Amino acid sequence: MNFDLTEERQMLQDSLRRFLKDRYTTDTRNRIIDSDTGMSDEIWTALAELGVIGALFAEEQGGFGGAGFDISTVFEELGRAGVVEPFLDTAILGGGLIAALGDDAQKQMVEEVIGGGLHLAFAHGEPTSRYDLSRVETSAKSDGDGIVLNGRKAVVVNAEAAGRIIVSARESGDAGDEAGISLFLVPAGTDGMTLRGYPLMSGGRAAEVTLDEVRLPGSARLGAAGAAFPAIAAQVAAANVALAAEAMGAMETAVELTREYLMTRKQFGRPIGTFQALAHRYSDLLIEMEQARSAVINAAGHFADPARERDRHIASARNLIGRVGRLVAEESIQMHGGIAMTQEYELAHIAKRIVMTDHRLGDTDYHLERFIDLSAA
Amino acid sequence: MNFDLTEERQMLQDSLRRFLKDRYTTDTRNRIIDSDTGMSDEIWTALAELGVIGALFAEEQGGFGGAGFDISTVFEELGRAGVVEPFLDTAILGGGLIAALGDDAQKQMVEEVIGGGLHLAFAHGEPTSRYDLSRVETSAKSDGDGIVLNGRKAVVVNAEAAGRIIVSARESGDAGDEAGISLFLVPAGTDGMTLRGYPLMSGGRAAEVTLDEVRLPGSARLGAAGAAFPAIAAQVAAANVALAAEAMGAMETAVELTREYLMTRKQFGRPIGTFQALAHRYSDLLIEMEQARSAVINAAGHFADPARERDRHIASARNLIGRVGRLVAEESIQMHGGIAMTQEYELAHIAKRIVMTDHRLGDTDYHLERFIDLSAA
Amino acid sequence: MDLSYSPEEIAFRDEVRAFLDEKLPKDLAEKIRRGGHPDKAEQEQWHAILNVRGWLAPNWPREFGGAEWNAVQRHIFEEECAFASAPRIVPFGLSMLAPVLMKFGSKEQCGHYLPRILDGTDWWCQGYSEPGAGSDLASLKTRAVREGDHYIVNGQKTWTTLGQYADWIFCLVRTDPNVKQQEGISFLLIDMNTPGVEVRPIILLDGTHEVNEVWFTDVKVPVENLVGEENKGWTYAKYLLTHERTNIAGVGFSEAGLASVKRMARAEMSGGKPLAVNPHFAARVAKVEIDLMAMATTNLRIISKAAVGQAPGVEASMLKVKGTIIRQEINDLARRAAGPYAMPFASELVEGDNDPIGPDYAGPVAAKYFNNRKLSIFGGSNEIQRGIIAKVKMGG
Amino acid sequence: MDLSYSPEEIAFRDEVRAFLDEKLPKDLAEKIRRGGHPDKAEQEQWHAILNVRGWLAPNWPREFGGAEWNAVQRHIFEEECAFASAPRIVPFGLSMLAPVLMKFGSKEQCGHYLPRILDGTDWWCQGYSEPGAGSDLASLKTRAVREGDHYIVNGQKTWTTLGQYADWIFCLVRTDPNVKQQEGISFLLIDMNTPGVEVRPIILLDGTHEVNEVWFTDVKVPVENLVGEENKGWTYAKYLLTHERTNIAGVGFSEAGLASVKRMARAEMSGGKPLAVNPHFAARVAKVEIDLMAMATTNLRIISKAAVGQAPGVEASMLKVKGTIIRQEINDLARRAAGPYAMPFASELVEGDNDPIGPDYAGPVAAKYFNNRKLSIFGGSNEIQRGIIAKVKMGG
Repeated sequence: MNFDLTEERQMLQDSLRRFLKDRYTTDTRNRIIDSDTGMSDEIWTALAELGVIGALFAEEQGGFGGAGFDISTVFEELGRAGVVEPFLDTAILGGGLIAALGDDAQKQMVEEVIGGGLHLAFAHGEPTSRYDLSRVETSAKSDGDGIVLNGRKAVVVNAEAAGRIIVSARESGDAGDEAGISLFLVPAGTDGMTLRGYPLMSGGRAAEVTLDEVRLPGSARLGAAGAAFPAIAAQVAAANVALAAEAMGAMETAVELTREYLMTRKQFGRPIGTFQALAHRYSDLLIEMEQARSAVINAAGHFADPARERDRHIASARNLIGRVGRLVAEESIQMHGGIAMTQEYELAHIAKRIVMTDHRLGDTDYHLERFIDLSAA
Repeated sequence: MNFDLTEERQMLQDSLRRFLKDRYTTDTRNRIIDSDTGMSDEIWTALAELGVIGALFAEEQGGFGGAGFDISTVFEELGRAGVVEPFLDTAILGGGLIAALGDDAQKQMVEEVIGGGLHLAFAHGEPTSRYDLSRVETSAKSDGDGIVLNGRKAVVVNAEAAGRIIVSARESGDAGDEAGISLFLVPAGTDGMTLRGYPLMSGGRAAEVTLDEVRLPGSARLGAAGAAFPAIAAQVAAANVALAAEAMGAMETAVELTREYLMTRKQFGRPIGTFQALAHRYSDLLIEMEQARSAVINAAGHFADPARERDRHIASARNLIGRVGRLVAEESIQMHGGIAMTQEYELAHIAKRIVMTDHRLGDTDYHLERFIDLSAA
Repeated sequence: MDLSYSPEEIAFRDEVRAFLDEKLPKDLAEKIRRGGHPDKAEQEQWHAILNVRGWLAPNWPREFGGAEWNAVQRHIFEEECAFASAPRIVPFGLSMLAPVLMKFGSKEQCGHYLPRILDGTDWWCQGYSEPGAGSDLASLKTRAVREGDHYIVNGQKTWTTLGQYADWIFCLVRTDPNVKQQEGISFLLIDMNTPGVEVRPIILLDGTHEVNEVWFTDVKVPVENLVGEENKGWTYAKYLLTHERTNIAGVGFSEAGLASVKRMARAEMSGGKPLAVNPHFAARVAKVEIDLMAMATTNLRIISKAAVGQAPGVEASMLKVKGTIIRQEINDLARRAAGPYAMPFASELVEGDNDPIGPDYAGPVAAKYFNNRKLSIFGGSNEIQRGIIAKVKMGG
Repeated sequence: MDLSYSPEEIAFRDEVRAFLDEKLPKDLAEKIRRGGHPDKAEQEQWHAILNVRGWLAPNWPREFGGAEWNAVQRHIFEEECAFASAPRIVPFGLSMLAPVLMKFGSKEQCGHYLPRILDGTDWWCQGYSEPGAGSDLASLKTRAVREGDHYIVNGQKTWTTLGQYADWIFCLVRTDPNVKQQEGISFLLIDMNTPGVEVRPIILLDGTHEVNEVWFTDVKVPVENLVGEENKGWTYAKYLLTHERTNIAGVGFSEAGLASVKRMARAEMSGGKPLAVNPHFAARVAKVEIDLMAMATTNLRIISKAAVGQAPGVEASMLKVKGTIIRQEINDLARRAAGPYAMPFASELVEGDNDPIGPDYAGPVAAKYFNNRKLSIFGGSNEIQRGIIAKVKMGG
């Protein structure tokens, strides 16, 4: 039993924390959010150089990490600073799927991703699929040597910036079947694919993606026909470790901002943190933060387990992080009062990052149901 | 719209509250609980004379009340004093079922009940029926002019004292069917009926009732064969109004004891109620008490509505009372500290009354499910 | 006990319904229903419609042009307006300043300002809060120094709702710094067009501009703009806080919000079935509905006391706390119900005429969830309310 | 990071399991599993079995006959004992008095008392709390006045757990009433057979007799029974409170309790299906299981620090609060799961050999629910713990 980070991860954590503290200030970040692209190429490049993306891939994939604790270490720091750049989408989901399923030619792209030169997006969710990973109605039909895609993809994060969009589509079976789903690499600007982009509540951008008779060569398929689901589930598991860690990092910031506020802000002549009701509620936040930290450790530590055990720990972590996250976000705002309601205050963004995590890859209740299902004997 | 009690009910409430305050002290009540019968005949008779039982029956039944607000008024006061005498079982359930279904001869017993001279019990639940009202496996088979009962009844409150036990048994259909259930009046001491009595956690007594070839005349049946369910549902609805009101009354006592304790008990040199954390939690109890009071008013006020609407409001009230009751019981104990853990302190009994209400005629989750089902379009 | 409305009350409700059905502009109601905010012109249009009917000032006496409704009637009106997705009435002139003027203002002040509030000539905002004061309202620092027949005002107010639209602001200002906090405060009416008044927007975390900072730099205010006596302003402010808290529980908003959550849950599919029948979601909805059913009755209990003249005291604080908890819980349910489509930041889309992204109900839910965190902070935070409740109820 | 036990730790766990399997009396384990309380003889029997193996005093140094386990080993032992339904080790002599004697007692005191604790000659109880003191421990009033080579003790202690079995009591007494509260307190060992010592039972709300009042009337205590220096008792008491809180989180108890809830839920039928698949009940179970999985890891994190010598500080307070919340929630789930059969008051049946009423698991659940409300009250209430956490963590 050992709960210390390895030396390498500790160094990565330290350098990442230092870089973001210096360079990713509230002002900078808010300007990035307001920009047309919703992200900063400069930050992206600098973080890629720091090894943030490489840490998310295993050595055999061209990186130097890829384990659960690599993912959690990186995303905790991204969360702490409220980073809006789409590392989840380009690296964990996009790059991860290519690394898992791609042929040698396709895997070249992973190198580009690690170097910071290529953005990806994973177009999987559909307007009525909600959080159900197997509900794919977008169709892929063979047409001679090629493939024709038709369908709609919902809230595809980072779609506008992506050089390639990885589109899931059904080659056989019914909506809801795990079998029959394939992935296709669709280059940006391909005829028939239209994007309607928009900003997101907690920063960054997404798009509604419409696929209308999109013609692709057979070489656009990632892996074997109809067999993509296990890889999707595995990368979504990785993404859920990342989301849990990211939310936990953001929660650390929320609690720390609250601590500072409680100690400096005075009302009725004394720091408001000395009022017992607030002090006790602050203590509850700290207690729950330890729970959140342990939940992330469990998810990361069981990431290499067999799928069922892996997913049970991940569902557990996302449910706990969802519950504690809501508590931390709401209590932090409440204990701050009005100041936390203003866009320019750091907590406003951090609280949005925490709460809106609940809308990616399953909310608190979804993960509770997953946990119940996966726990059943 | 009018939220005042009628003059008659106000008088009943006042006299009942005064009587119980004077005569039903903690010591008296704890001696009653420790007694062999688990109740006081003297108190029973005195309360009957005060009109407590008559208030639970309509005029055409020989009483002078019977409306939802009569039930809630009486049981709120019984709850406030932590009364353990079985008014619910003898009057609401037992007497109510006879009044609803009995023929003229059987209805004579209602008069006896109102006068305080007859105890009844309702033997309905079975070892595996939990809170399901229609799950009756006890069988009633015709045998010539008579009827033979076989089965087991679980946690039959007041069975030992009852002159008649009203036993539900199935004449047709499967366990779980509403149709096919009949009620039978079984005199105490009938051959084949054995009782294993025991005290209850929150005072009073119950028994496991075994029916082994119990032979009854056909005249022992209450109402038409196999058609008792609607009357059972109606009296259970009345009992649920009573339970909600009783728990609410007990909660009032818990909160009032807590108030007194917070104001008199000193720690670190000042009344503990002046510590802000406790003050705020006490405020939350008061807020939830208003919710509880309103929930009881809603249940009582909709008692005469059509069954579905009646039951929806009742399920709503029992769910809310269950949630708030647990909060009030646990917080009251916690804010008192050790003293509340001792049997001789009033709150100990009151807290048990509140919490154990959750085990009669459906717990908090059962009533939530009922509410969801009854709310579905 | 009788939980139903009287025949007269039912008739009144029907009258309100018919009026809303006929007079509330359909496109405006649709905008509100979809979570949009009325702009200034829309707000003034709705005020004017109500004023024509004599219903703009429900709590004013008839002599000033009010409806003089009792508490039950006001409640019915508010509930029906919420259900019909009418814009809220902007309360600053009508429900906040006006009662203070009627009680403490001069005859001239009443005669001048009240009609202009009713007919929409003057849009008022409130200058109470200051940076650094928070719940400790009486620690305010904005100074008004008498010089001849003027006060010279310097200082800063904050959280001034819709101050960007306002013509006038009523302010608490410090006129005597040498006495106890509460004793040196006066109640002053200030024309926003006076030189030295500056309004700076505060953008809230959901991107909306509804509150402002208002800065005063050597602002000259005629002494006749003082309400009541100098240094008695705290009394007037407290009167306002305790006597004019209408619709504290927000029952109508919660009921409308819950109905909307249920509609969403019937439309959203989860695991091949409507979200409405998912037991975990259904349990969340049922619990808040049960809480709301109880609170609605608590509200009516207090209102029916108020209707016969018993002023709600600490009950108002209880309703504030529970009411905001329930509203915020409903906002949270709406956010959950929308699923991934809660993610788009759609405020400009809701305001404009663009097609919504995803189902039309999803656009505003996240913004509303974040925006309504204010409910438990502004207007006397829930912590302040809990303190009041404990203090009053513990007696001692 | 590595969440699994080392090979050595796994070997140790297997050794503990084998021992429990062989040596823990089956009927005693069954009694504990069914919610019963061991009587004095049973408790002493189990202590003796452990002592033979050298495992009765996990945290004592070997020189005194202890096992000298590190924090991880202690945790493994406690967890396995909980799963095997072993009686708890009575901590008063072994984990509370002994460390104080070793640190502050004289050589003679160690030589005399420690072997008698191990071999069961002396059963110790604790005399800290007093009526009226509650969480304000230092306000104690029991007086000890020096007269020659004796102290004369007068006063009253309360909440003395298992005092009815005890031969000796270690007490905090006031030896100097004229200094600040904490400074006039001494730590005294008192023979319960001394004239003037009276034990009065306190019956708890679930009908159990586990705590007592202990009254002292002119009790003569030899001065050599003073531990350490006069008036330094508060220091020793604090040492005890901060250094000897083992098994604070109660992870093993919670895990065993949750497993029991799940067994009940598979056996209980609700609406024709096992309660275990009822979505509302399943959600309650899942939430507490998720909380427990996280807390178990928090516990191991703190233990693994303690194993390398970092004393847990405020983390112990956090574990106390969360640990009791989780245990009480599990007690509540057990109560719910039992349905109507939670109602019988069955304590005498559990203790004796009578057939249970209803399923055998149902008998003790309500009593346990009520009894374990104490978890968040005794041993430093959760309110006290929250205060400690805030004070330490807010720094400043």
